[in-house]
Amino acid sequence: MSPRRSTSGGLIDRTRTVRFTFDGENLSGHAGDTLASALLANGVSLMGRSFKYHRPRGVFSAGVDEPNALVTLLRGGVREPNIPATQIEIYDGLRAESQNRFPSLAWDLGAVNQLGGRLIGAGFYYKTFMGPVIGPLKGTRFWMMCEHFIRRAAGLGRADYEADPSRYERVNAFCDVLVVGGGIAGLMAAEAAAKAGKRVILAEQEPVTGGFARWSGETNEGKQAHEWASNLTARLASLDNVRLLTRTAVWGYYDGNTLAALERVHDHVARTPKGHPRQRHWTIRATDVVLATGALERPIVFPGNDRPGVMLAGAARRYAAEFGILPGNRTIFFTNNDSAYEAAATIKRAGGHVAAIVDVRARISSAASELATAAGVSPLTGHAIVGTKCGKTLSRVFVQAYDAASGTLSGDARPLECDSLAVSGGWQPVLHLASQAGAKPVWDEEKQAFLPPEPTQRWAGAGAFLGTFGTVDALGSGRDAGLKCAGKRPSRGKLPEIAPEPLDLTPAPVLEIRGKGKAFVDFQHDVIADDVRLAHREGFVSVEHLKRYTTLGMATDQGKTSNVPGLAIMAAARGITIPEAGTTRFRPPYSPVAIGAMAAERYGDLKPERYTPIHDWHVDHGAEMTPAGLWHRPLVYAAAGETVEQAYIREAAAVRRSVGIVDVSTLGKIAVKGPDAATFLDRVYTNTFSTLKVGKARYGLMLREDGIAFDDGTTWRLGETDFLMTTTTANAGAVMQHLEYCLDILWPELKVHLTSVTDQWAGAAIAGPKARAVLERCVTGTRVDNETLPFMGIVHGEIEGAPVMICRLSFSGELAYEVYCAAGYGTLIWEALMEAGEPFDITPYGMEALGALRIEKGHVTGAEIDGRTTARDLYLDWMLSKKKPFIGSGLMDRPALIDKNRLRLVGVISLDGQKLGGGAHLVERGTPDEPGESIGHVTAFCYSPALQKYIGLALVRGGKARHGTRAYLSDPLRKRFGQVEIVSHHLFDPDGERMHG
Amino acid sequence: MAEYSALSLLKNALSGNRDWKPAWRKPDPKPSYDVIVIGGGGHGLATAYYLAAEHGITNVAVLEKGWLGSGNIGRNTTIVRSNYLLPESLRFYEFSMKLWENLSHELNYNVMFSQRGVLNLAHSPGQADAFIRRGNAMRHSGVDAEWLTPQQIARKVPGLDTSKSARFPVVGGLLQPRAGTARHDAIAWGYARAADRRGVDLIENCEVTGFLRTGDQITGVSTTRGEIRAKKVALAVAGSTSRVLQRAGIERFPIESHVLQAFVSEAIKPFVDCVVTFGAGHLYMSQSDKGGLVFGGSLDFYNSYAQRGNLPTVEDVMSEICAMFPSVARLRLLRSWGGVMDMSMDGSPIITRGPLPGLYLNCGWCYGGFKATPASGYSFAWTIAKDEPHAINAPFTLSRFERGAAIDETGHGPIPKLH
Amino acid sequence: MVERASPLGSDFRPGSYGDFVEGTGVTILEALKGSIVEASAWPGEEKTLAENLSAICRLKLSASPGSGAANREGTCAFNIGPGRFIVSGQGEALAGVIIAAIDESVGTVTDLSHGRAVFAVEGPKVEWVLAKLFALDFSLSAFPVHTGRATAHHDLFVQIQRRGEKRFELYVFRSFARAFAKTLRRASEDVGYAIR
Amino acid sequence: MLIDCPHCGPRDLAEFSYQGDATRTRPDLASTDTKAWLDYVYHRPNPAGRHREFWQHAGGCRAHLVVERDTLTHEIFTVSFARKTSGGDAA
Repeated sequence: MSPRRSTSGGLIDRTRTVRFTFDGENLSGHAGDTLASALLANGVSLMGRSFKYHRPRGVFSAGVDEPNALVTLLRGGVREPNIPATQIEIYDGLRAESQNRFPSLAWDLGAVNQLGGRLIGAGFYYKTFMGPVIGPLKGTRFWMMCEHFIRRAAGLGRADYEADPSRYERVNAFCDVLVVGGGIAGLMAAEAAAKAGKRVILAEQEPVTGGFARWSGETNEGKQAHEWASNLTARLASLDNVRLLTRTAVWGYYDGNTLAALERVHDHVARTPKGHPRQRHWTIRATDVVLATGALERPIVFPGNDRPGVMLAGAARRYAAEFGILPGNRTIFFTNNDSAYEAAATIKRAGGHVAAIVDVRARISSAASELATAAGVSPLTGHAIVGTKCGKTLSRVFVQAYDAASGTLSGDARPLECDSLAVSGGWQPVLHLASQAGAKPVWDEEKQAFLPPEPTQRWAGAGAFLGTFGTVDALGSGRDAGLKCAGKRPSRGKLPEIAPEPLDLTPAPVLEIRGKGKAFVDFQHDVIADDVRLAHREGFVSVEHLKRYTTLGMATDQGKTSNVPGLAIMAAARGITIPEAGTTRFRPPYSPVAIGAMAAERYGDLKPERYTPIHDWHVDHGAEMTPAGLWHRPLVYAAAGETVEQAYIREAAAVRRSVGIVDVSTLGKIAVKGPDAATFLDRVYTNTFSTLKVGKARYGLMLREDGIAFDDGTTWRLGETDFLMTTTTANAGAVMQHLEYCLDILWPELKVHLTSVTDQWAGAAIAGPKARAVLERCVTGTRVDNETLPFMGIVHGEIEGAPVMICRLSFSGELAYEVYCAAGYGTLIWEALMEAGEPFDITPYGMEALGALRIEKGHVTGAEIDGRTTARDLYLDWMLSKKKPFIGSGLMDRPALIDKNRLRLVGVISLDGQKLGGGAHLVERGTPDEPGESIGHVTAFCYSPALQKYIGLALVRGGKARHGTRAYLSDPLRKRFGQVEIVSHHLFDPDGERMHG
Repeated sequence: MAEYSALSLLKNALSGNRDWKPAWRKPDPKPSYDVIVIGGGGHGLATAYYLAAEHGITNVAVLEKGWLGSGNIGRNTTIVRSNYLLPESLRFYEFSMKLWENLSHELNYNVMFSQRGVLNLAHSPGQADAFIRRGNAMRHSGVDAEWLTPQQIARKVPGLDTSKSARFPVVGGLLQPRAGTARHDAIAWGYARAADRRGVDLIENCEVTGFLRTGDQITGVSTTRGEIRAKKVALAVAGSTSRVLQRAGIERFPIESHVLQAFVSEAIKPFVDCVVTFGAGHLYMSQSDKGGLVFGGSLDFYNSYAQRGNLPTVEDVMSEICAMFPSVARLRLLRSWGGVMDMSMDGSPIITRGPLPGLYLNCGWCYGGFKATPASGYSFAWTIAKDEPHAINAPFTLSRFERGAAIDETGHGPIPKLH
Repeated sequence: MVERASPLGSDFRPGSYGDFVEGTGVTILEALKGSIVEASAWPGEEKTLAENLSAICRLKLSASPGSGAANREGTCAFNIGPGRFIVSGQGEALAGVIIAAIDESVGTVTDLSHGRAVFAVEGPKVEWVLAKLFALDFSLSAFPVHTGRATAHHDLFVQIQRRGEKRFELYVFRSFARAFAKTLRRASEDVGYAIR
Repeated sequence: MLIDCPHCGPRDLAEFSYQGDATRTRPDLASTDTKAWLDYVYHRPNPAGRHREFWQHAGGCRAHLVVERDTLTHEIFTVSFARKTSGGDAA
């Protein structure tokens, strides 16, 4: 049916046809196909365009290392760019688009960049685009103009602005042994560990386990290798102590043997079932890890090595054996090692035609010769490919005699006809996770590969990861690694028999053939061998400089194919060995991971919402809610048609006139109990609490160790050894942590217990001249008159049968009480207070009115206690006890902290009847356009219903010394400039008569 | 040596790019110099450049343990800005900004400074007030700043969640239009090349193992490449400050080293045109010219010299960027890396003479060192050359803690991890 | 007695939700506790406190880390920190009884009866669902019946007691109850869940 | 990173809150020696290698711990309660 599909063979399900589109064209494949294999089957060889030169590219690999065939998936109405076609399982209705091309993949305007060639080699942009020194394009303007176009030419796929509709989730897993890689070695390791009773997780990035066994064509114990692997997998799956995860790439190896993995749960089906995640983020804490991550094939760098039709030999073999696809009608192999011979034999067996095997080595093993014979060719040894020719697809290659020892070419280049070329530059173990875990790979000259280092965390290697490339080794090392993790010795038990005998895959040390034309090292980023040499010429010789200067290895494939060849070329240029040239450190992730997957359950749910017990009442009564940390608090209860400003002025005025009620449940509340509680409070507060009488409350101030103000609040003495501390809403957590630190670390001898009771209590503050009258109407079990409940007194009673604790304290400056009850009665009590307040037109008020009332009184909050102000700056020095030391007393008197010219608290009054503005500055002189030097800033402002003016609090240089003077409010950001008077921060009722009345 | 220009590119292209010369020499160390700068990162290289260019001091060596630019200059999120609150910081960073604006010309090296704007999103009225305070402080110091409404922000940054239903709705944003990004490595390479051309010796793979002293006076260093004497020894090794000072016998110092991770997504076509920061958490993000979204968040919050972080921070950062840009959830993280930060006790740097005679110190850059590079080098060179601070670095002393004159932008106090 | 309000809003309604084609993976309910207290021992008094609590509540509680116990009346207790226990029970009077019974010389007791909301989660998939939210090993061998753990889900502190092979009780701060219900329900959707 | 809390057993890093250097000594409560206060509040050894530090198991048992950890490799050597006298009868 399709031009490239062989008539039989492969592990795809030929009975099931799957329809999909690529660039709008309707195509089909079979169940078990990847997008890459299905496209190949349909004769599509052009799958992408490269990053810089926009060169046409075909698929190069068959797996995670794919540099070229990146596509954008269109799914559920959103775009997902840059997905390797080799990693996409096709499903009915799949839609994919090629990218980085305009107007079409076959005909791309960006390909004009190829003409730039040598002009735009590595690092060219550092040397130009600086623009003129003078004139309208001076400075950075010329560059920014160029950048506009460069940015549009760069980038790969296009992303949407539409929200990703997917769901992601996290799973925390624990196991004794995590096996990474479900090839033969991984399966054997998992089995050995599982049999020893260990809890095992096995993670395989492909949809099916087996790895190399899926396309090796070997037999294990007389069975086809892939069958053997799936039988073993089935046995493992049946065990209770084994969890098998396919489509799961372990991408990060973090400290403490914590590994991160991505499971592509529903990417392979058309629709994610409702309630299920698209992808799952696994955090796996394993006692031991088996790294059985296999090896990746390296290319050989030679001119024209990037043409569509050129692919890795192992990939050609896999397409043939696993997907029943032939790389072309005439395939040439080019190699420095024996593995390409197996690939050639596989192609032949699958019905393909092997036109030639070009081998840089002068001599080859007898096993390789036999395979060549099986492939129907006699190998062209001592030769190299020095060029390719390509129309729409590859049409011929050029070969020349080559001496591997000296790296020299001789004789004439002659053409060989072909439509596909399969290349093998040897194999490199996948060491990324070991490197992430903190160890540095070691170069092995004999094997011409980096090998795993000594472990720095608890892992053991197995299979090709170790640099031993054969099924026998994989079986043995896999089993031993599993046993080792189970705390057992290596086994001498018989291993399954393998046929045929594995080859020795040691390559000749040839990774580049130098000739005319662009020879690609990093395909995706278009880094050519000459770029590496240019970097060398310009002194960018360290491997990190090379990477950064040329962008080698920085593409989406992260250098999986380009890393070693790039190093080899640099080492050759410098005349040193590869290990002397260095290796880069691998960093997470091993393969790209959806950002949403790592956000997991927090995608769409960043932070939990925190509600007071009275929340629903607020919402039901028209409150506009505002975030305060994680809390939601009423901003205002605006009546119909009211603005926020009108609403808060009405609310605040009601408090001054009659009575208002505000929800203060969010205040931090900490139970401080124990025989040393009073001593403890004396140390953490600047003022004294040991003298406080039971049944009374006191306002307290805390400093940091450096003498800067930290937090304030009232603390109530409920019993001799029982205090209830309140903190600001914002600092509740920080204060708790600070107190726990003090008790655990500074003063472990103190017998004090702390418990957060913020959520235990609902709180309502009743404020205004009629506040007492309201309480009198609803409180039973206690009197609330001035004698029973004086300022800062506490009483216990009941409202509607529910126990309440009432403290007479005031933030608003009015006669005011805080009524606390158990949270479950919060709404009940609130409603009872509302009812009791009805005759007085009791008014619920929100944060804005609360703010206005405190500004009128000059009470400070987080806007003034901003981490830079001292108690003196806020004129709270009366709270600094001279009789006892406290946290912060040691350093609070440093010279710069007592300087007269510090920013200190004042009040300001608008003289032009206009609003002030939080964050506006104050200047002594200036104009709206020339604002002059700032002498301070407004921390908070409001319209004061009591004073009938716009007023504010400010931190101003010199503070009190400026009382009675005038200044200008300067707010260039909001284009406001106007005169203000600086006054005391006690703007209203400075003597507190209302509060004590 | 050839000037870099479009013409030189063309000329060299015609000759097969075979005539390019090394960007800097690779000299062996001389026995002595007028000034040794320890640390071949951005700040050290800039210091050497300004010593030569501004003060005519060219008998200078920069000693680098690894390769030039191997520290934080090449491990940051490339943001350049001067949107600070406190007058001391504003003066310093705005001076730096002005140097940035002419840096490519000055160095004959395109550092790709792109003044695309930095936008700080505010998510509550209180935060808006704090940002406006800062913006107004900038305007009063002659620095550009604008306040944007949510509607203006939505137009400027498509894809950003500016909806009212967001967990922390955007209430406004502080924009510094002249701020932006630059190519991080280019700063190191540009300064290196320019310093080298003025005669400075840049010596790589040369680790300082100890200090030579006569009494208290520092007279040189011993290194893995031998002893080198100098009249003045200057330290610019942010990330390793405590380690190097320990070799000079200073055991305790107001610095902690912390690891900060940074992240880049796969390259996509232009997606966001300015730098955006998230105020309901800690996240900053921009798009590189190559197309990757470059972003970072908070420290890992523990002392570390490993250029490697852990997973909880990764997850926090990802959850915040998705909250900001819900479409980014679908994009893929390509790479993460870690840098070691010199976290100081008030979040501000130290650029000063001392703490020993003959020694000069430049450290404590926290997250903010990249944008500071030009001014840091400029003022440090000044301090070294004249033995007194330049006006812009005068407040950034070591003794400020003793006096209580911390320069604390965030107000977090002497808890380094919080700055 | 006055009736107390549940912190859970009207969204938390009985019914079956999520993908329950293959049965109900978990059942979620608000476990109504008349009393919840946190009891803390002074250093050296941990055993005495555990013994006292055992006597008062008719439990077999030890002071070892994470230990827990429950009785037939539904009174249960578990250790959440050095010398610290959560004790809960059906009756609203229990808190007062414990507070009165623990001598100051042994430790302190703080009433949290209204300060915590308790979710009971049970069913065949309970370990799977909870593993999505907490970095804890929920396997029976690592987390035996009756034992307790203090842990966190990002910003939420959660204290968990295993009440049966497939049943856990989760104590969260009351103000976060709705947020946690949302998170828990979301995590349960793929296995199907019921609210009772 | 996992920290083996002496009370709770090994728990994920995310449950812990770093509280800094554990080698500093706070001057006596009533000390007026400013130099000693400055040293306590501002100065750190900040070693590259073995580091003694405080962590609070904030998302767990709330106890403060002393952890010895290598700042170059993040390897943890020892974990113990900061407050020696607590830990229940199994500690």
